[in-house]
Amino acid sequence: MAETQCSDLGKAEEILARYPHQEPALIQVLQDVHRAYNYLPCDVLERVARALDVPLAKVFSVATFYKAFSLEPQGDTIVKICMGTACHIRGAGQLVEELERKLGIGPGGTTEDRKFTIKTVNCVGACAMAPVMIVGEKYRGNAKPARMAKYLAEGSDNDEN
Amino acid sequence: MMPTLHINGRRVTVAEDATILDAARAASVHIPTLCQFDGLEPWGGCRLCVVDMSRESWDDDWFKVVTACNHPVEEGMTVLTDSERIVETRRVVLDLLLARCPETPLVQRLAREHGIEKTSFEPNPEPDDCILCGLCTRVCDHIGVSAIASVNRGWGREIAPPFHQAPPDCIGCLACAEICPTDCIPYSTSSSRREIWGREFEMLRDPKTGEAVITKEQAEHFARRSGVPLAYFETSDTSKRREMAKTFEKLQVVK
Amino acid sequence: MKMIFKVSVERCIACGKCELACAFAHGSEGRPAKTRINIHRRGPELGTPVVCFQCDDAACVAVCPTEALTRNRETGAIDMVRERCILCRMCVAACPFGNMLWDETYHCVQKCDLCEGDPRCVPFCPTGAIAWVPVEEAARPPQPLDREALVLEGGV
Amino acid sequence: MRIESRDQFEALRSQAGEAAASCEKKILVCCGTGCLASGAKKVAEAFAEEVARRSVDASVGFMVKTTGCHGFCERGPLVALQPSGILYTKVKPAHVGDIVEKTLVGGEVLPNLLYKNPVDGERVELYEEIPFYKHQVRVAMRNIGHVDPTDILDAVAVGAYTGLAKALFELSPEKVLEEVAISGQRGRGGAGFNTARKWRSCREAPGDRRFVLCNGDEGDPGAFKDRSIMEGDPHSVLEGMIIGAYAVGAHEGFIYVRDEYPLAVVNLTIAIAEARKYGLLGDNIMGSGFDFDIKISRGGGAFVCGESSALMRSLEGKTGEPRAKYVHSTEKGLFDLPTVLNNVETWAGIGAIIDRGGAWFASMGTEKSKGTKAFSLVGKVKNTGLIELPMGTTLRTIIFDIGGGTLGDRPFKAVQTGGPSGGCVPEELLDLPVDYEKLTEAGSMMGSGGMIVMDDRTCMVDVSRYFLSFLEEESCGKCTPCREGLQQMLHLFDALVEGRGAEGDIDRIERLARAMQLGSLCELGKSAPNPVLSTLRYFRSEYEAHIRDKACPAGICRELTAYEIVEEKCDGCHACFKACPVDAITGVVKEKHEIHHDICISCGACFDVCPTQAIRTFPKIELQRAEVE
Repeated sequence: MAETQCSDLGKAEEILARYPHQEPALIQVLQDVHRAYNYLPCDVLERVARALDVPLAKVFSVATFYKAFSLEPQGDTIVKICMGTACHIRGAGQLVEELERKLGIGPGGTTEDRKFTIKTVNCVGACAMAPVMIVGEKYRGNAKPARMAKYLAEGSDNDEN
Repeated sequence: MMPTLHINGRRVTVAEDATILDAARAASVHIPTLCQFDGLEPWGGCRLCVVDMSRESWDDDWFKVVTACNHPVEEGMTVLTDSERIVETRRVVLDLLLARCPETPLVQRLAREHGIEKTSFEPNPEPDDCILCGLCTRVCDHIGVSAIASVNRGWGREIAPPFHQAPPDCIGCLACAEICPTDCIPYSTSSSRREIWGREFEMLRDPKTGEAVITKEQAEHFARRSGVPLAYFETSDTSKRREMAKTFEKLQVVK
Repeated sequence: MKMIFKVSVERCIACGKCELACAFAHGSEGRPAKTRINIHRRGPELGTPVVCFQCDDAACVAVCPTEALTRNRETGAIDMVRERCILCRMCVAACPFGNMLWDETYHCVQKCDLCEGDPRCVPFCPTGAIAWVPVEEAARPPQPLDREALVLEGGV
Repeated sequence: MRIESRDQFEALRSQAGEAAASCEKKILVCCGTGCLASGAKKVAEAFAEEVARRSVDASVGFMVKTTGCHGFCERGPLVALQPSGILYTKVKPAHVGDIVEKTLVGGEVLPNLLYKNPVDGERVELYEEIPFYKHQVRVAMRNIGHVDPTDILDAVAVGAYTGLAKALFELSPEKVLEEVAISGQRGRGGAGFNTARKWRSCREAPGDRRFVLCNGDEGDPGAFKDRSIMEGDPHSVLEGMIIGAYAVGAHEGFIYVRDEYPLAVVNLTIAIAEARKYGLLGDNIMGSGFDFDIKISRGGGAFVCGESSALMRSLEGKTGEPRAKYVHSTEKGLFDLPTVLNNVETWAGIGAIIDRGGAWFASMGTEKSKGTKAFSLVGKVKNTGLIELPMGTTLRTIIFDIGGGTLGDRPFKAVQTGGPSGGCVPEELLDLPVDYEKLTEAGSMMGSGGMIVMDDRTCMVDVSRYFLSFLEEESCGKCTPCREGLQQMLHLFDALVEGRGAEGDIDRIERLARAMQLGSLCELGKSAPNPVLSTLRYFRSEYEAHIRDKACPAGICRELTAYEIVEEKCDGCHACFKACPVDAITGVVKEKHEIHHDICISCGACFDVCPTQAIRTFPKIELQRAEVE
């Protein structure tokens, strides 16, 4: 059995109450769970599997197949670097490297203090402002490695570029 | 109506719901397969059974590459299993599999049969015996258990129980290990206990002889599924034969 | 014409010829362990031959998850399609009479297939304890033994 | 208010039209993802405050609307004024007071906020005169930028659901099919399958229950037209789907939206709720007796889910693995029932086709590719953004007339279309009229309309490697050629970009590419080699240079490239010094700077910032040779 965890299942119950208890709802439920818990805790997945009557192995399979899901707790702020083609040819790779230097973690990693998680994501469709990074909810267009410290410090707060 | 088609020039008539693979077998034309199993739905994952196919209504020289395992037959169809591009595609697929599983006897043998002794690609630094044919997960789904499934995607894909821990839904039936064409799912079994996927099972033992062929979980699952009384599973086949023999003898006495 | 096994228990002398015949009919090694007909030995020269009934409503067929067990319309036997068998051994456990056999050496399930409608064990039985007869004859009392015919047929 | 008849709908429409006309002056603030990122929200709030403040004296009637993407994302935040048609670019909250005071009240144009044509430096006042917009013909994107996507009445006022009313009350389902057939519209998701033929096949499939799906899983990197349509005019998508459902006889629909498009999900959710409220969706639509409802399903983040069978599996709550089936999804699709799946742009065009007639749509475009097509023009081009043009427009028009040419007027090298399934079209084919067939002939693909412009500072081997690594991460791993093939292809390309390429590698790449094309299960694997094969076709010498000379002609591949400062050109501005992430550059202001090769990681940051083009690349191997000597 999965190692014992004691997540607050209340949030999961609320989410489950919003959906029909059938397999097609699985991905939608997992997305809401991910948003509520900031990752997919094992015990919540077990609860979801039971509620939707989907084998646990299938739930785990879905949870590991889609990029939107993480089975590890995420940092408070998620820094996403767009890896779209336009961003690639306009230097997204340099943004990733600068982040690695600044935070000491690579894509997919979370800082020890759980403040930041770096994720590389597929094209976010903001190609006109390539390269793009998203700090929390804040989109940073024409992002420059030299401004990385500022981006990280301001998080989602500042609306100006 | 039973469709008639040509495979490598051989004429063959098969049942309407047959696949190209069925037809090829009927025509004694060998098509290699890895992920195909008669008792399961075709999956089309290994791509070893690719063939060239042309429909009656198409231009003579127009062929499409399809997988034989799941493509339905059609009246007037022409199938080639040995065209140059098919042979080459199959060779590359085997070459790729050999790179993934350089030490796996089955893959080595198939590759050798297609003239490949050594992979031309970069061999897997961590040789693996799993060819990701999906037979184990499909058989597990088929019997209604789904204790294991594919995990991750792409190159990182693997077959595993949930959270890589002893699978709670597993019934220890060993079907996954038995069906595995490269025997890469380890297990151990005796009349007292069985172990697979890191989970231990107690066997359903005959109270008299101590013999056992299935686990308790397996008996319960199949009794539920098939409607066969659970009591049927509780005695071993030798005990049951003995009981039957005794019944026969009694019949004799009555007479 | 529907044929069935007719077993006359009182005639069985537990000689084991049927088992050997079966083993030879299903593989050249003739391992007695590989036989699909079994004699339950209850004393010197006393036995009861036990073989698959090819049940109408068979438990083995009911539990098989891959439809690997199917009725052969010609012989009436429940045939095992090896290509479909996933070796889950449920049929072995389910058969109420113990006639589905797990073959550890060959790692497969064995069962009586009625030798394509002509069971090879029958002609080898020296006492006529097992016979292969039309279903309507089965109810009649056993015929006296025709020893010569037996010797000729079985080639003993 | 629920619409229960066509008359009621017409009444609603004229009422909405009057309401829209009653307000003389409108301020349209673009709130697409691009402009929001540049701070459009604060601009919109500032306008709202300003207008509220002024409406106290009630002498002027202004209305502030937040709209979907105008397409000209690079110049955002964009503010369009109606009815004057003035477009202000890069508007900051600080400009708001001036815009209201001087332009709206005083009628004075603020030149600083106008678009400056990068070609001639002229300021352009009006929206439709900006070259970026001048060439466009918008069908699928007809209302984007003009309507508030969260206000259904705003959409109805400009004609939303008119096509639906016509279909439901004037046309039989068969007639709708015929009209779509006349339009000749083909799927805008990339493969270009005839829409009407797809619908007919579904309509004729046996069974009572069928589905209509919208593919909003726009995964091609560099494409964002579907995002803009869903965000900016969700009602056009809903209208198209309802008409499609009516034509094929479906009562249930799903819109599958990428998880990366949160705003699209929000706006679609609002649109669906509003449409239901007005009786334009749900049971007995407009009182016609036709029932149809739509649910939104958010994808989990997997490119392969853009593939139809994988998308359907994902909708079923499963992993997005394509199914190997030789039965069309129009017969056995979602839950094995007849299903029509079309792309967002395809659906968005349907309402207009029914409203204005198939012949109108067919009058645009080329012989085999009718109508207009949306593209996202991005990469190393001056004007980046979203455009919609008649099929058959040449690449030259798109890149140079609309896009204004390459950034910094560097030499144009190629344009990548069709995303990871497409290819690179070189300079010699710039006069190629863009349609499905022509792009395929050129070794590329229409795909979902991404056009990524590349200049001489783009290495084609690197670009191919980029797509391979993208696909390698996105392959579902079900079939051998795609899973193992991409992995091995990536190994080969890693060797090329790192200077470990060997003679015969190109043959190896081509052999593997061919097997993947023929042997893979789904379109992702089958088309995965396209970027490789198209660059090999047009830029083979670049591959050869990587292998034989261990050099990257574009000066991009790091292991092969070194940087140095050309003394005569350096004016000592110190920009490179600041940009260098590893302190490999030394020098004081107004003096010549120097790059230290032992520290330099060849990232090119200095190259990009140097205002005098004083930084030059050369093959790293020359450094090693010099050392040996």
